[in-house]
Amino acid sequence: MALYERMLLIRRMEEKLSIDSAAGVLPGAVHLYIGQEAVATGVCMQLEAKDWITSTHRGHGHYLAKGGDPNSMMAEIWGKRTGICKGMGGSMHVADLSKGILGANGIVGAGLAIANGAAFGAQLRGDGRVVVCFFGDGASNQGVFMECLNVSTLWKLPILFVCEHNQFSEFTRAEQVTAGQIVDRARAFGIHTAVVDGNDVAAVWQATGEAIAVARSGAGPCFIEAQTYRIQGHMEFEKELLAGGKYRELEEIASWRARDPIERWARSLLGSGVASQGKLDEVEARVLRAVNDAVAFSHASAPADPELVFDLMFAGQTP
Amino acid sequence: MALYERMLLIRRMEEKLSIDSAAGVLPGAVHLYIGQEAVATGVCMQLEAKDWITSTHRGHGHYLAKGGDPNSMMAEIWGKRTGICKGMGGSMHVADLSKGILGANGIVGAGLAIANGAAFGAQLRGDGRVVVCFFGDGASNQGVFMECLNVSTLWKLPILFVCEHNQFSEFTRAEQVTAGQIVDRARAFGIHTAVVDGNDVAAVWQATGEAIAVARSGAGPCFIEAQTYRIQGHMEFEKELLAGGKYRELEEIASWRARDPIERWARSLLGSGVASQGKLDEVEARVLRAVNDAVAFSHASAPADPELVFDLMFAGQTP
Amino acid sequence: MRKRYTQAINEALFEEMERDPNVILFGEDVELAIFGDTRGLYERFGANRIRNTPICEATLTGMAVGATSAGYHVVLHMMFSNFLYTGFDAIANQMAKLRLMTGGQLELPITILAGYGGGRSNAAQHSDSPHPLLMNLGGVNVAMPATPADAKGLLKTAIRGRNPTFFLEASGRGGDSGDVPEDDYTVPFGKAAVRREGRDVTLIAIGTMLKPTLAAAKRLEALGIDAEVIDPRTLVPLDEASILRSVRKTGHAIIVDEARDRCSAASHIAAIVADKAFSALKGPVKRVTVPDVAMPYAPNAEARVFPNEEGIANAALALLRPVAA
Amino acid sequence: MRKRYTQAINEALFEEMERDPNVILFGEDVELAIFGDTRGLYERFGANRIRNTPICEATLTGMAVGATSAGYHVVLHMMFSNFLYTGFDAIANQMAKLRLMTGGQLELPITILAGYGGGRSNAAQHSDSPHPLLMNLGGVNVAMPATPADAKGLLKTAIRGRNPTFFLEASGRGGDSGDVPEDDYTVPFGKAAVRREGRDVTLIAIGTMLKPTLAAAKRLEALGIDAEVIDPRTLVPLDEASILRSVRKTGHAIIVDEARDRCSAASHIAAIVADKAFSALKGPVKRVTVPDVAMPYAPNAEARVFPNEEGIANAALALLRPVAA
Ligand SMILES: Cc1ncc(C[n+]2csc(CCOP(=O)(O)OP(=O)(O)O)c2C)c(N)n1
Ligand SMILES: Cc1ncc(C[n+]2csc(CCOP(=O)(O)OP(=O)(O)O)c2C)c(N)n1
Ligand SMILES: [Mg+2]
Ligand SMILES: [Mg+2]
Repeated sequence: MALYERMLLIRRMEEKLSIDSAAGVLPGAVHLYIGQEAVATGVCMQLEAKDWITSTHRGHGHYLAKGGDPNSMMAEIWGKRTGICKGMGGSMHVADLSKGILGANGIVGAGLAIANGAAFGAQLRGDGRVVVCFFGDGASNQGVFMECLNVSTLWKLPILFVCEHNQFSEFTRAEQVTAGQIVDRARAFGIHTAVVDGNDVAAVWQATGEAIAVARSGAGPCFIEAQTYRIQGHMEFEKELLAGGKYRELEEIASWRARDPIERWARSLLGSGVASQGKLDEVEARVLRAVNDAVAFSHASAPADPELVFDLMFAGQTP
Repeated sequence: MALYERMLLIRRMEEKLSIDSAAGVLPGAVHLYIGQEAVATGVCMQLEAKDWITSTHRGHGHYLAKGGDPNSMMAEIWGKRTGICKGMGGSMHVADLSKGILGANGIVGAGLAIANGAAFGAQLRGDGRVVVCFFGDGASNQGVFMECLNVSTLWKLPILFVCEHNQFSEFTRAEQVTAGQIVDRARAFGIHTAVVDGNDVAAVWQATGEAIAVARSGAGPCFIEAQTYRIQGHMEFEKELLAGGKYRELEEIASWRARDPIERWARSLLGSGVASQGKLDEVEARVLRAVNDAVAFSHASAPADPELVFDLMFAGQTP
Repeated sequence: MRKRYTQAINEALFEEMERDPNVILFGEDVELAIFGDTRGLYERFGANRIRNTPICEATLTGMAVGATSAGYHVVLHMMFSNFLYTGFDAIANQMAKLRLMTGGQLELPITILAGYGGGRSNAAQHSDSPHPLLMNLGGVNVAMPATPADAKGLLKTAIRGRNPTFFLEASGRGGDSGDVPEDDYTVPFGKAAVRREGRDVTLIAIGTMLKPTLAAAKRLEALGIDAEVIDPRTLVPLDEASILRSVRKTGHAIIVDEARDRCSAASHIAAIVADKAFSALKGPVKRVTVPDVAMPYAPNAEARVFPNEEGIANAALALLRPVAA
Repeated sequence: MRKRYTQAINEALFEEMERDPNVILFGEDVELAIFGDTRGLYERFGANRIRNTPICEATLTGMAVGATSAGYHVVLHMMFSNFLYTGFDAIANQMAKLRLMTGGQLELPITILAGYGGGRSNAAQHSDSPHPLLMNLGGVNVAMPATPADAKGLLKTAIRGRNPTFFLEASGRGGDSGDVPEDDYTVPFGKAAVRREGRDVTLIAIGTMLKPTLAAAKRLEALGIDAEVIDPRTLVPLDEASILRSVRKTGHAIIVDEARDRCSAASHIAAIVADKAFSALKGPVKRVTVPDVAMPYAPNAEARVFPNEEGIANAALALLRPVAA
């Protein structure tokens, strides 16, 4: 049930963002995670509060899955001073260090090296932390991926690389830009690897449990490739931007919608008798309340404080 | 015999450079190839004049093996205007485009992407050219290595990656910085790979022949890992620089000296009756003449023309 | 005819690729161009000459260098300027240096397209104006067209040229339109445009800054200040002569630059003016730039640090009417 | 006591790592330091705190960012400045921006060491002076000590500080010696040193340029010109006040910088002077810099483009004795 609620929260928050983005009322661009919720949720529900994650430009799901506050996220995307980054980062940069969310990142692949460094820090500290690095199939083509596999293998870092293979880098299909199987690149380093159905939250959860155990034991890095699909476009707005340019068939999207991770998990919960429809409806209601609260919170918040720009650049120093 | 003469030329040229470097009469630092001659020679003797190579900071061997002129190389290292780069590049940057030597490079790993681009250009031109990219075990830890494996596999580029595993990145042993087998990183892309004894010129020659056939046929990139050893230090001067810091045992060096690729090939030539000692002595004499000529040529040449700096930065434009 | 900025770029690419079969273009998502500038090229020129690449900027910039060996003019699309940093080695250590280092053997006919600048809440990692860094490299040209006509003409010059050139597109302002000549024209490098003649002060506006600067000039006119507006168009090579000529006439210079202030193009032009037009100066040389911070996301915070019409006009007023200001 | 420049750096590292167990250092070949600056640290502090890394600069700079999350002050040794470019994303897009972007959540106590500059026939790929690029990033400090005493004191300040700092070492001049105090001292950021007092002209010398500038000042003295020599010591933060104070006194400024001229630190300081000390200026603001070329290998060609004592003295002569010069 916790998995379900977390996935649903991500979904409903983003559906709201999708509407607001289409209405043109959000300041910047948003990249939605709709369809991939099982990955962030299945992974993060295996983590302890002390563990760290790094995220991508598509980071709302990771943030919420790791326990980030919906209000502060929504306010951040609205550019408000109550935002988790005080309105300075925006959608692509949500971070909450107090929750171990080291940050989303606008640079594809940047999170890999940051996670690797965090894992090195965690290892030196010896506090049993594990670091999870989320990245996309597109990011797997950045050289830092191999560099980090190399360093983390050599140093036996407590890190789990989670590659979310959602079939696309922007508007380009994975086949066109990603040779072979991504998991083979990790296998070349002889580390623990797994390939899972990323739309099956239980499978993700299970595989993550095994991997985290390895990473936490000091045996070194692990790698999971989660096969999933980006239901929304690369970014909201893309239809206007691409001027009608089409890069995927509606049937394909429909076929993946049929494998929706949230409905699938709902069916499984209902089928196994773990939850009743009534319970699921309760969750739905709670989630919608949370979304509405987040929106209300954002609307009620004051815009970012522009003068903070000068205070926040440096610690104790003006730019 | 051609293999022998080429290897010997590289060796004798560099022995001279070693002496001059120790004497402090060369302008910059030199990184010698002594001990690795079989790799460059075995590979380049399989290439056609039209083929291209990219090289490293340790590039004298590649340059001479691909047919670069000894005089112009020596003059370059002496900083003379008759140098192959007019004295503007120096030891780490010898290049002769007319011979297909796209250039040595002071940046570890930079040659990989340049070679990849050259291979793309060659493929588009459709002129049957193959590009060989020489790089070190240390360079294999740069992310561009994986990036280039990916792109060249996807695009079936006519490129042969030759990793010269000489056991060290500067003063650090490969085990400390290179996880697993480098060849496995290439295998992850499903391309043609081979591991050879890099001190056995015949084996290198043989493996290269097979790989080049694959690359030239349009089947895509190939990879060879040549196991060898850097007999000299990382760079001449290193003893002074390291202030006595020791990173390898004399016995180890001695054990590799015993596997010297040139002596080994000489023995093989003598053993198989292909050459007599007299013939080898003739080669030796010819090579020594070439070295002496190169030195004489350099000494007789005028220093670089400083004003050229302003002419050479751009084509038809002043800086 | 009036055309949008990206449309002008698109036309230049079409025409130059039509003209010269040795022009090839690659980059991430260039088939379905997100900026619109490469739209339709794939359909016209096919997969050999237009190619979507994986995300691997370090390799892409290096490949651009390598592919020139085969005699191609490489047009590399880097999308946002901030992604130049990921591929910065082949820019700073290779492209900018190899011609000299090979004694002139290597020609590097490369054009790199990248969007720059803020103003659209893209946040710091998608809003940099990288021209000062590129200018300092020494070996690359930098073009920053402010109008559709210049975009087309400068891009053609870049592609017909034999040297590495960064062609920086105003990414937040792709929609701006302007007249574009119908004939096959080029705009030379190193020739500034006088966008407005004036006697009282020289406003030097770089790229995106032309629009607010012209607006400021209009505002100043109403206040009886006659500003001359100079658009350098290319920063490398830089048309020092035109800038100096204007400053010698007006005695005052203000440089407007969307880069962060420290070591900006504005700094450099100010330094040139203070060196070579010193005796003509009637007052300090001023810069209107972005303060030395990362671009914030929230629109009001971004507006706070972004140079605008009012700020430019105020700078001129403070210079020319010190008492009133 | 007199010490060599690298020795002073080495001492600072020893003392700071001794003082604070949260200081860690990594980089390529830091165990057997090629520059000598990290010598002995591995033996003293062991493999956890001193670590040789693979060659992968893009990851190293990113790891520096990440490791700070665990509360460490990371000292990252990047060897030659030219290798910063290979790791430039995490410098320009992460280190310089993430504090603001996370609303101040992320602290980035990072010190990056790198050797810079030419003069030793290392050729263009090992001779860059990258401070102008770093200065333009906005979010990183830049220290360029000219003397062993400052090297030690500034490095201590960097390591005790909470912000990313580039500590640029004069790589071609490691052997220069100077007096280094015995006590545990620090040198503050943003405080220039007046290396020589004078009335006639202000020479602002950056890093390696101090030595030839002082020599030039001596030469000028013999000719009756009394030069003041200012060493900014850190470029971010920059001690504008000291520079302006001096220029207001002398009325003349010449900035000497080993960077390429365009958008150099010299440009920037010239721009500041032309803005804020304009009314005190008696003549143009001059720059003595490296022309906008890649550093050539051959010693005579390198000497041709390298700022030297004579060039500096001549610049001052031309400024102060226009008729004689
Ligand atoms: C270094 C860099 N290059 C390019 C981009 C532009 N870009 C943003 S998202 C994206 C595709 C990323 O694909 P993937 O890693 O699979 O993540 P997904 O969007 O599918 O979640 C690209 C190319 C970027 N942000 N950073
Ligand atoms: C990008 C970059 N990082 C670091 C260096 C410094 N460096 C020069 S050679 C070298 C080691 C290279 O090792 P390898 O690739 O195995 O080549 P080898 O020297 O053994 O021939 C290093 C680290 C460099 N030149 N470029
Ligand atoms: Mg993807
Ligand atoms: Mg090696």
